[in-house]
Amino acid sequence: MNNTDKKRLLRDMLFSRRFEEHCYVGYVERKIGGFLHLYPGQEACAHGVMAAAKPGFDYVITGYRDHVHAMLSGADPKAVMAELYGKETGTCKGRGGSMHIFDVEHRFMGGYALVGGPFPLAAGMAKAIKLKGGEEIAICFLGDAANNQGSFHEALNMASVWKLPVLYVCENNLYGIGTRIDRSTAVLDQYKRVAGYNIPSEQVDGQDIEIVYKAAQKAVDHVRSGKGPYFLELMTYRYRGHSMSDSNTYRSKDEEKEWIERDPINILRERLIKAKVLTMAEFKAMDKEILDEIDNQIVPFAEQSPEPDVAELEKYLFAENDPWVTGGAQGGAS
Amino acid sequence: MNNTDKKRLLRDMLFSRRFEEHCYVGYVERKIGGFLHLYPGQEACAHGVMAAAKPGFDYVITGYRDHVHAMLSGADPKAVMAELYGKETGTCKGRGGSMHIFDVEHRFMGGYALVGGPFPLAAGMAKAIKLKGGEEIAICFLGDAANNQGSFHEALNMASVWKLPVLYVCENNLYGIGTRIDRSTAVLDQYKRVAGYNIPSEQVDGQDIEIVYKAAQKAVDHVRSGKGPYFLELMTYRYRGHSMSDSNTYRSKDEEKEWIERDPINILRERLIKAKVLTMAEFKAMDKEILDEIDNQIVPFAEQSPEPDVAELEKYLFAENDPWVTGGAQGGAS
Amino acid sequence: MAEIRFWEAIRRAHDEEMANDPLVIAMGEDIGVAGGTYKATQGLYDKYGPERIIDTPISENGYTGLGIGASFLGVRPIIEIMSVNFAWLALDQIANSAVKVRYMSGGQLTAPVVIRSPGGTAHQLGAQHSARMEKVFMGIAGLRVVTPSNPRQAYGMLKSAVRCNDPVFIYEHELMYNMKGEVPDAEFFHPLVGSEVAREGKDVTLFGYNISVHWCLEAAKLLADKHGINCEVVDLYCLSPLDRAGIKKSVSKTHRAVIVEEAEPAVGVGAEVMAIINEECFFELDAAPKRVSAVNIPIPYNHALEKATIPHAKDVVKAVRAMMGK
Amino acid sequence: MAEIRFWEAIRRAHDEEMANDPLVIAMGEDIGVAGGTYKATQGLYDKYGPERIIDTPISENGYTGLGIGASFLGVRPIIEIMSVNFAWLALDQIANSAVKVRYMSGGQLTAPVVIRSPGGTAHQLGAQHSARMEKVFMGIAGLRVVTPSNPRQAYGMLKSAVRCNDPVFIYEHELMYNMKGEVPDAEFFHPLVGSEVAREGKDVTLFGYNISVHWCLEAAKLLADKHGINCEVVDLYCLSPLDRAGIKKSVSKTHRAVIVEEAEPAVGVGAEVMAIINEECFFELDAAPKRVSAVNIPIPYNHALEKATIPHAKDVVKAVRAMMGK
Ligand SMILES: Cc1ncc(C[n+]2csc(CCOP(=O)(O)OP(=O)(O)O)c2C)c(N)n1
Ligand SMILES: Cc1ncc(C[n+]2csc(CCOP(=O)(O)OP(=O)(O)O)c2C)c(N)n1
Ligand SMILES: [Mg+2]
Ligand SMILES: [Mg+2]
Repeated sequence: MNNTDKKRLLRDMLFSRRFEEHCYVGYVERKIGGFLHLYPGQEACAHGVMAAAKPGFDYVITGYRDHVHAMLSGADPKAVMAELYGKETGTCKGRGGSMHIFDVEHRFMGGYALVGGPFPLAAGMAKAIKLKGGEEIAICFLGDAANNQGSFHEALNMASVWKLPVLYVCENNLYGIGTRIDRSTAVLDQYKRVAGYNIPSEQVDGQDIEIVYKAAQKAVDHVRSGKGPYFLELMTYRYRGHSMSDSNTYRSKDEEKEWIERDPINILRERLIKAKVLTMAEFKAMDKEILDEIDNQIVPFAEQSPEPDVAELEKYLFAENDPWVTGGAQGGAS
Repeated sequence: MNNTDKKRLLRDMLFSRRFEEHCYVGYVERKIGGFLHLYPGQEACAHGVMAAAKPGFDYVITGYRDHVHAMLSGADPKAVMAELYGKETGTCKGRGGSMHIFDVEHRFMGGYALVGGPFPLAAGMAKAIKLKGGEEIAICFLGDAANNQGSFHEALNMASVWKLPVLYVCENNLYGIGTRIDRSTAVLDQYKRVAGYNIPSEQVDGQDIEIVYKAAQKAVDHVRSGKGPYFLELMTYRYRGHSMSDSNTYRSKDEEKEWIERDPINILRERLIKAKVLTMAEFKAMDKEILDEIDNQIVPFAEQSPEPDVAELEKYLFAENDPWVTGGAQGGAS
Repeated sequence: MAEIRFWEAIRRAHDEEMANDPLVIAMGEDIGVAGGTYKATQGLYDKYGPERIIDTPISENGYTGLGIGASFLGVRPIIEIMSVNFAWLALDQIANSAVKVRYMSGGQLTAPVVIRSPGGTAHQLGAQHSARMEKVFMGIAGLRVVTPSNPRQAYGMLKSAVRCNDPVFIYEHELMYNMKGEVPDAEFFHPLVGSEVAREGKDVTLFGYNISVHWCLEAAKLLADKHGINCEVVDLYCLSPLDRAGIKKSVSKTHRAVIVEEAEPAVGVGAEVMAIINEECFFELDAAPKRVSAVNIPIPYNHALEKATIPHAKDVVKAVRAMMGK
Repeated sequence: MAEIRFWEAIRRAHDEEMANDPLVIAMGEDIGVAGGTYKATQGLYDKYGPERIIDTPISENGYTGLGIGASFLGVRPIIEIMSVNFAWLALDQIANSAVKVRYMSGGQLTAPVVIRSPGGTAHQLGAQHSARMEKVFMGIAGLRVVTPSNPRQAYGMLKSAVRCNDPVFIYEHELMYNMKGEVPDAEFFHPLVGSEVAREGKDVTLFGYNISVHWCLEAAKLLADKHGINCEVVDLYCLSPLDRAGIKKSVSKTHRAVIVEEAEPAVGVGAEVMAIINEECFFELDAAPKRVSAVNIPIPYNHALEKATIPHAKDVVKAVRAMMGK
């Protein structure tokens, strides 16, 4: 990574931070509904991994905390925001909502709300890649607590037996909602759990994007070169409650403070300032530009976009005019 | 174990072998229906472990290959055979069948036909033991292929987090029906997989009952002393097809021969003969006695027992006359 | 008699039953330290400790199975599945273990577990968090399925369910936890079978359960006030086994039936109640029974679409007016 | 036109579709080296190799989810669940992923998977191996559910299901794999919607599906021969969406309906067909519709008990005679 790359990464992380902060506001203003899970604190994880991958080429899948992952794959922030506002211009035409952003054109294969659901789906995408003979890989981002789901075990075993090109990224933020990892999980280091599947793995600091990037490069290379799955654990922290409905009373202020001191944006910014690649003034200008874009383009787009048409309520249940439903071209002769 | 013990174990294993061989005959004669999974070849596993446990005191649970485990817990062979014949005198009054032997009085908590189902049930029994403050342990016998089920992962993690008194015994016979372990499982040594749950484990030869017994003693001690779960892997082999409907074409004759050479009954018999604790004539007498019992007591009991009464078809769906269904003693006042 | 909220009623039942019997435990995700997503166990972790108020890992089939196994030895677990959508993962242990052990053991073993879970369409929770799964549970032979429509039922049914020797599934509604209602101060146990006439009437019977009872009551009021139609509302608080006698009695009186369900119509409560009416009192009917159900799609996120998917009192009014020709 | 067995018909459909499209794959426990429990993929492992005929670990939810994920990228997996009883474990991925992605992605993503599985009561397989789960699948919005009653349907439906862009569940019967029937030599595709009149009649309609079609036909013959009652038999080979028009048409002709199902009655096919009749042609009815269903218990092992639990042609005869007063 050269300095231009680093500056871009910094700007991108800041964008994600500000985007999510606006979501918070939109939710409080009741323009966004449902469950809303925000990403501040964890930016270096998705940004670092996606910098090492090929966004829009590689297939990405994740859970409900998905806005940033979608945008990093190539989803238009305006369409993501419009989705949160439930609009017809949203990524999913207002049908999905925060937990279900999809942008299949950019190979962002969705946010899923059942914890653990994406583990086998990702392995399946990797199976398809292998069958078709492509260079793509599948990347699955999930949390630490998701690893206690049976689907983790089943999917990782299959991925390993069949040597599927899938990278599992565990964003270990130490909590599953209000339950701290040591209260739910026998082995705290998640990268050690995959020994049971014969999958190579590594654990690194998830707050320092350069470290994440380097580890992710190794991981992506491994998977893309046909050596099978890889498991990358990133140690991180979410600043807000699990979702907007979480009172966040189960963590100590000290713990929160300790992590905020290792803020991924600050770490990179300070490093770039120290290296004289960036000035504080430049950073502030960057921030202003981002806020401008959000306030004057992204949010107005979402606000002003039309609502879906209730007449189209049943439109996406089944494929339209699928000839095979009625027995194919010849109409079910027999 | 003194020599008397060893002779008893030999006799017991031989009894199980002969019992299962009769089941084969009963099935071919269409007196036994359903799916029938036989145990020959694996006797040292259940016999060795149960010799180290407290049958009738410890809670035992397993899969569909359950006749021998039930009898080792204390179930009357006549009642087991009657169950296979579908009779009212069967362990489950003819309602269960081969895959579902239960003898709750002797704390044999059932055979279950969904692969992996007993993993969490066993942990739950251990939770109950812990809550009630008993000295019992829960023992769960399952196969190697069952370990790929998500329930394995979920149950072992919980058992470890909550330090539950449960012993998992994996009877690794190298196959799940017709699929050899290396075609379904990323890590062949099952005892290594439990590292992901921080559970102590060991793998030993499952054909030599003295080895099994020693390993099981260590395992049982660990669990009974309150140190939490333990995982014991026993390397073994089933001689017949998976069930009576299995053609058994997926294994080589060489492989079968190799294992039959290490027959658990022969190993112990030869050792006892060599040590002059037993003569071949004594062994033959033992066998005759067993066959006599099966042919002249057990099978006739099953054959001559009455069928269940069709009028009692719905009897065991719900608890009878449960006052709480109608709102308790006071009849749902409010 | 105090007015308390739905969640407080459930919490009180937990508390009383746990105080009464040391083998009553509660388990589920975030029910302990965090107090429960809908506060059903608030404060009980401090009172009863981690051995009895158990925060589980995210392992729905696993912890449900664990609770069932514990119940084999006489423990009485109250298992919370945080949202019924996650119960899809736990169905194996419910349908294959809990409800079958009594029968297949010839009556030797029983699984006296209670499984509670909220479902329904709430505030734009989207396709994967808006399941209405009552029909799935009703189809499982050996499972008792009840669903409270008010705090009194919620309290009394949970208490009976804990003591009952059969597995019981209690279907709650995400939107109802803050609803207030009177609950007697004295301990009581609500039946796990039967139905309740929530409003007397003579022209047509509206069958509801859980949240749809409230839509029925609202519709009944409108129909009485504006259209001179006098509806009886029957609260089917027990979904399995359904109260055949209660259904027959009301339809034999009103000769007309509308069943109101939050779920999609296929193989649901509406269909089953219609089948029971056909079997029990077909010739009492003066009109074809109707069901008012959700549109047959996954629940959309957008608020207007979500609203259009689920029935409301006005849809009940429309159905009744069409039936009565008014 | 050759007479072949049910399993051979399924095998032929697999073979043709796999030959036609390299992205068609099959997966399931023991379907490869061992050739499939019911031989549906016999010989195909050697022909198409391990990348396309995939022996899976015992991980039902996992491999079903894996198949669904593969289908996102255009692969067309035919997933065999060895016995429908094990499908309880896979419902999460079916109900939460496969059927919802199209809707919640606003039409961007689709999961064209086929899931096949045998269910029903066979030869004393006991409580955990005798599930009849059609009702569970029918309740899942977005899932097409079909169920062949003969080799011709089994062949043609699997072929259409593979090519159809929606997820399709095919419910087969453990007892029917050896049944023989005519299948055209030329390739054909059977509709995944509709119903079929398996026997014309005028006095009463017997609705069956899968194995119960055969009970209906047997009963119809007995009723015609011995009691002078002329039954129409309608084969509901598509369980979701049910053929409302076909149901209406037949009942409007015969004015009487008996629905025959192997499952317990609650929230099942019988209830749903009755509801449709009530909604579509209530005033055409000359008698209360009836359902002939299983006893509401887990299936007992003992042969006589098992037999007493499941309906037979004689039960259909009894129901029809009672209805006709003959
Ligand atoms: C199957 C299932 N069970 C439970 C939940 C409720 N739930 C949503 S997120 C969550 C915690 C997940 O924690 P983790 O995997 O660590 O991800 P994080 O939210 O920390 O990013 C839980 C329990 C769910 N959505 N799905
Ligand atoms: C959930 C489930 N999936 C699949 C099956 C079918 N099945 C029965 S036994 C078996 C193999 C199990 O192998 P293993 O656990 O090694 O035990 P073994 O039979 O070798 O003793 C399979 C796939 C089942 N009964 N339950
Ligand atoms: Mg987390
Ligand atoms: Mg095995």
